[in-house]
Amino acid sequence: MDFNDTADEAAFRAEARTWLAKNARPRTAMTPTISGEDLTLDVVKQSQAWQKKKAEAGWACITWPKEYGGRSATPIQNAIWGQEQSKFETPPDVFSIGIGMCGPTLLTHGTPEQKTRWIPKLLTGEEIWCQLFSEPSAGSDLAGLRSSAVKQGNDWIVNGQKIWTSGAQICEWGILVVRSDATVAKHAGLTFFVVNMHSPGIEIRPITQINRGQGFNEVFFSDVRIPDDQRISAVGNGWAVSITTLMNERMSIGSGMGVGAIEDLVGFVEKLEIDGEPAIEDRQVRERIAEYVVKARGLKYTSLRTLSALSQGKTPGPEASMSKLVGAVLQQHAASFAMELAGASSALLDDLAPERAAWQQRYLSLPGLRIAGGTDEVLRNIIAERVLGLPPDARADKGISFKDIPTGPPKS
Amino acid sequence: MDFNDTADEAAFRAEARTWLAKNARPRTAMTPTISGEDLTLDVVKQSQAWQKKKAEAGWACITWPKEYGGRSATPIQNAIWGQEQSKFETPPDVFSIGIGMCGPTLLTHGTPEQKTRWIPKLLTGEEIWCQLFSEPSAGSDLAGLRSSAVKQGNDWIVNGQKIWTSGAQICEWGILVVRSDATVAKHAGLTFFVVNMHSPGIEIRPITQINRGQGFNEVFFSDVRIPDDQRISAVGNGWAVSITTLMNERMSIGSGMGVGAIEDLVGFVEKLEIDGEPAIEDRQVRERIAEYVVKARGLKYTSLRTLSALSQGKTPGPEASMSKLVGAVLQQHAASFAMELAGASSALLDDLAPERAAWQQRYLSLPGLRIAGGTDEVLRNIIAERVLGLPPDARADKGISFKDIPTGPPKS
Amino acid sequence: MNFDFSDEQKLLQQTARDYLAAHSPLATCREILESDQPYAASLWKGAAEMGWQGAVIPEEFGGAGFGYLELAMIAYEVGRALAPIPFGPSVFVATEALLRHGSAAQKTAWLPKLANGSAIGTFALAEKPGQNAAESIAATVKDGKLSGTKLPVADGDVAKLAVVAAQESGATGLYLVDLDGPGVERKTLESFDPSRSQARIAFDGARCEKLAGADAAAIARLLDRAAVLTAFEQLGGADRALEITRAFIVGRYAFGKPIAAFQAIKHRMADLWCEIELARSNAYYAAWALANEDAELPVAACLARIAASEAFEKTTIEMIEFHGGVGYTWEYDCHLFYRRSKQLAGLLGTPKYWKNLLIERLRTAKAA
Amino acid sequence: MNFDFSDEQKLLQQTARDYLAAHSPLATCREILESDQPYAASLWKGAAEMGWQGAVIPEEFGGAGFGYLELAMIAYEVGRALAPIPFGPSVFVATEALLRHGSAAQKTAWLPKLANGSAIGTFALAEKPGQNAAESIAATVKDGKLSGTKLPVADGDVAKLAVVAAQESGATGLYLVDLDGPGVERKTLESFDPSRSQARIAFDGARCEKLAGADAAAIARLLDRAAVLTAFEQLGGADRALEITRAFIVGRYAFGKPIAAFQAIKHRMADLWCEIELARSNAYYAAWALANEDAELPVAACLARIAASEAFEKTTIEMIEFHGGVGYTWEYDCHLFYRRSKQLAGLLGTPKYWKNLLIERLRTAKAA
Repeated sequence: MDFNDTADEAAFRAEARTWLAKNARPRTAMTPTISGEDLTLDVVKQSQAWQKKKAEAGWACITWPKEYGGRSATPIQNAIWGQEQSKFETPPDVFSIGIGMCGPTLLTHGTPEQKTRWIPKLLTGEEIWCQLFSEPSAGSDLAGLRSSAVKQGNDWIVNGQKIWTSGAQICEWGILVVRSDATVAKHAGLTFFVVNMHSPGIEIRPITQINRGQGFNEVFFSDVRIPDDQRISAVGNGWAVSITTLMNERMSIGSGMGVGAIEDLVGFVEKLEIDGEPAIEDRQVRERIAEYVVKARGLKYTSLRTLSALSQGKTPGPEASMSKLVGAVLQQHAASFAMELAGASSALLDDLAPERAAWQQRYLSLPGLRIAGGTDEVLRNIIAERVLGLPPDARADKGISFKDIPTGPPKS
Repeated sequence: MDFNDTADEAAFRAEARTWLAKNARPRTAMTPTISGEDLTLDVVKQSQAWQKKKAEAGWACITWPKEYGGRSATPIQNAIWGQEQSKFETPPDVFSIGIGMCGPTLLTHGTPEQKTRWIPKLLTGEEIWCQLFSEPSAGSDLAGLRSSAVKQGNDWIVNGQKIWTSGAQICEWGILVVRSDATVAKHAGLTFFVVNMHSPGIEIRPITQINRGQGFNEVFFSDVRIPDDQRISAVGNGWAVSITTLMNERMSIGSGMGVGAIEDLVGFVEKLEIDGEPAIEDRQVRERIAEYVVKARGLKYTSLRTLSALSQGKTPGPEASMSKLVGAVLQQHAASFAMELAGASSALLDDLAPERAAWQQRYLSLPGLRIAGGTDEVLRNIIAERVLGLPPDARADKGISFKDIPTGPPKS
Repeated sequence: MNFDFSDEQKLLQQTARDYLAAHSPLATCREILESDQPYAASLWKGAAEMGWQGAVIPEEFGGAGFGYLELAMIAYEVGRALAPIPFGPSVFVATEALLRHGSAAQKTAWLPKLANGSAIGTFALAEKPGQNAAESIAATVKDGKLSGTKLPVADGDVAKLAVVAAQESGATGLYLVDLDGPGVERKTLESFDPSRSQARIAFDGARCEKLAGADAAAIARLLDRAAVLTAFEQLGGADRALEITRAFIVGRYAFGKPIAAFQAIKHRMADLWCEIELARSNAYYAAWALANEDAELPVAACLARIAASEAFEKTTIEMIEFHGGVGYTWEYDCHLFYRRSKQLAGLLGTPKYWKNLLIERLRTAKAA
Repeated sequence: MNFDFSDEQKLLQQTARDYLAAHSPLATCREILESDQPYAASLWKGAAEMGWQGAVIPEEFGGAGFGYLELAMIAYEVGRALAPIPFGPSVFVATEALLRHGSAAQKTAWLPKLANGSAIGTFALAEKPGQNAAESIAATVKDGKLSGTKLPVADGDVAKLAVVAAQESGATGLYLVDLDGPGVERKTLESFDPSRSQARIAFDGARCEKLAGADAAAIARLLDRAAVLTAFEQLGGADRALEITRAFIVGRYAFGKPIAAFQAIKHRMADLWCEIELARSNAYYAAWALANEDAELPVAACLARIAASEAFEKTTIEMIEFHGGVGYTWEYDCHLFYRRSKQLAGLLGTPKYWKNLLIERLRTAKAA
């Protein structure tokens, strides 16, 4: 057990740090990026510029194969790069979906032609990608999606509605899973595509979140044409491809989450007085925060264990599911607790509130985090079934064709 | 809204108090009766004597009809009687099952002959009753029971095993539900009997609990004969009869539970020092106890609301289920917390531990309370389905005959 | 013994519910949330016509002369509707303060206006984060002039009358201030629940009148009474949130069945129901103690306040989670409840504050 | 970077597991629980032959000369097996105290006996309920004589050597006492977990030797080290309890399917798994800090201790609940875990104590 870099790791870290020092300013204050920020075009340009700079120097998507512009780096090297980059001021990341989910999915399931066609521009940031999976009636039950694709000559005609698509307005491409056959079992009738977001028939409407953010969109498809060469993997194999995306999604949402915000509580209560007494001397405050910190640190060290496993060539388990499951609830509780400590001021979303209402903002963003990329309930099922090997739920949608699955209360 | 007695209630209370004052000593110390006490014959005799005395004066089972020895009292009067009796030293009660469950079941489903035959001696305490419902393979899923009854002439021949029978050794009679037909759906094949516990073929083995108590028994039936006139309600109607018993059981286990023990915590931490400081000044201690008290008081006031409902002729809802669900977990947490406060002494079951290890004893008895008369999980289902009207679980045992229901992992 | 509201009281409650169903659907709350209006003025007027603001104000002062059980029922319905009106601070605190400590002149001057809604009252105690108790405040009164800054003051931007906690020659007291008078500077603040407004009020030698006998102990008693009534408002919100959630999960299908059929959701719904029922029982008990000026009121108020605050918050958190993605959208109403639960928990001292008070009071009760 | 145990360490662990599977099935724990024997003497001897008691004792003193990561693995397996031997107090505390503060003579006198198991060590700090820190103790040493009563002392009735916390001329220190010497009166007490024995020890001018440099700060450091190793023992117990529960709910059928198929149980099993994984990660981190004498040890020890204690207790509570009725019987093994989790949580200061310590140490770390 050793937390220190090996000679190779140390060399790699030095190389990364040197390049970063030359190309970015050291980070001053921790600026927590709240989920669902609005994307200004300016932000997008900065983000693309930074991505391009990294790509040219070989520091973009470093775990990806050299042939596509990566450097075939190890997971450890990737973690080291992440640690070093986090010490510098970098523009908000508009590539998390493309690089975190779309890229890995294409690399796993795409043909060589498809990889050569899309990966390089994805990696350089020239083209931004989004994900078109969830539907109003298919959230946790993604495989219950209803958007349809019908083959017409060499094209597919897609109709339906997608939802929760981040940054759809700024994207060139999206990964899309739709139903190509409603007469077979639900998981068997799906097919996976790459769709150009400028295709005729696509309409994008932003969704306003409860925290007033507009990070997500509804995307409507009316007779959208997708050439067959943009199909990923075989017809009817869409579910398998989607799973690859979802595993990567949970890993990126879950990874090393919330630890910072939790330990901020210590600083918060050091400054705060409750009815004239220092909050930090209040044992209920101390013990509650201690309980939060224990969980937050546990998550942090778990991600290090995962990294060790990766570096030993093991495939990542559902630790990422745990990280999101535990981390999101933990942060919501912590935000609620901080608000309670603030007393009447918790009713403010004003700069006059403690920490300029940062805890209130978190309390408004975290419910989304508990839902995005798999609700708490979905994640518990995953852990129970995949880790503990417990039996699946009794299913009402097994062994019948999709069109016969109940989708609402019986009409009476 | 009025907590004071009406004139009638006041008069009744006075009458009860007068009689109690003449026949019992005022209670000095609160002696919490821990579930699963061993029953010595001496205890039984005392209990029977007290019951007899009450019966002769018309103070036994006062809500039961006059014709069977009760006084057709109202629920409010019953509550007043309970409040007054609790102020006096009375012997441990060995009739809770008979009076709390068996009696009401007979009064609801028995024939006039059956009532005349059994109720009076049950009421006077001359005959003690027990309940024979659960089986090793049928706990939460009571209707999955396998003990069988086969008609032979005018008798039924019963074989099988029952478990969790309180006080079986000292009982004259037991209420018994068994399967009379395994070829129909599980709930349809049950029949309800009264069985004499001295019948040939009955063997009783005490069960030792984790707190070393022996309140429960296993009861084995080998070709036990039960005359048909001891059958309660129709053949195949056993489930409906059992439900009556179970509702009464939950009400008696749940009612007004744990409030005392919880508020004892205040006194406990007033005496205790933690590392030289008074525990009562520790805000974590205060707030934790406050949270417990809020729940305990909520339960207490809920039972009063139930009483009001009863007195207005409404049938009791699932409040009793809530009372047991919330109360048992609450007490387990409180016991665990008290042990933590005691520090290293929590590892003692010795008189040298605080409160002579009363909290440790509670921690060892409460898991049983969470299971007896319906596990937490069963109670949550009851509340979800009966109160909130949520849909039932997907059932794997519906619409098939009992013998075809899976009872274990597939043999491979 | 009868631990329930009377048929008359239930009838009054039904009338209130019908009125709010017609005049304050959730769309009304949302309208205030999304607009710059601080509160629903027409609803406020209507409520006054129903006699709600003046519920416990004697008829001689233009009130309805109801009792506290009736007011509790009204509070419950106001909570159920998430009514966007400055009800609690005006009715539960300001009005109460006048009724218990106002001189004949003060009552005559203010109660009729509070009753008919032409004046809104509020309560100003906290001056900075973490302040729940009146003891530690800094605002001072000298020669009938009040100075100090209160932050935040619920409805402070729309109120006409403020009941302000301040120190005068070392003693804590309550003072009436006409907020339209000189020496008062108000600033509207961004509210966590924009359907209820918040303000900062700076007093610079503002004219004020002392409320007789409103010392620290009296302030505590006043907060007890307000806490009981607020508990009913919170309880109403929790009940409504649970009902909406129940309806949603029964109609929402996943994996071929209603999501309400999944134990993961069923059992947590059952837990929420228990939580709310316990809060209801505690609130009823406290209402009885309030209506009867019973010695149990101080303890009962703590129980009601703590239980209702936590039941409401837990319900709103699960409400969003069980709704899934749509529950996180501005378009759905979940966040109206999510915001309101925090807004009400922040008034009158936090649950944490009341928990410590509860233990203090239980000790006193035991010692007595 | 490698945050995992080495293959050699895992091999050692497997050897320990195999040995305990053969010599300490749960029946062995039950045997001690039900008999008057204070511990499993033959198992204790066997463990010594495996080199466990002397794991970190240098070979010159008859130890195996392993490192702390190896000892952590052994502690984990001892916990998994609920081994009924006086392991922790002797190996994690008494032995550690000697290694860090013993003179050459003291080491020579005691370490070989502790290593070969011929002497059992223990640690005596608490004198009354609620005592976790050494600061508030009353036992005193004067002219090499110790007086005072320790209550309770884990394994105090079977130990030969006690490391006793006491005051000498106003300063807290640690002292070695031969419990078979004069002036020592021991009484076996009824134990909550009878597979581990408890005693009261009254010292009346008992001869004692000071451990050099074992001041209050040193005692805290000593407890940190013991807490990390105990966390592994607790983690082992939690893992085993979860495994047994998992096997049971998969085989137990109700309503026509395994009860493990009900979300009410599935999801709580998932929560337990998370709880245990977080405890494991905290324990691993603390083990690394311990093995490397890293400056993070004080914080890491708190994290490991708190997480492991709570994960173990929660798991044992659910273990009984998910077993249903049989889980509440003496005959089933659930209560062995239920008891042990409380026994281990009571040693070395409660989680509550460590939580306050954690915040104190985080503040210091931030300030530094």
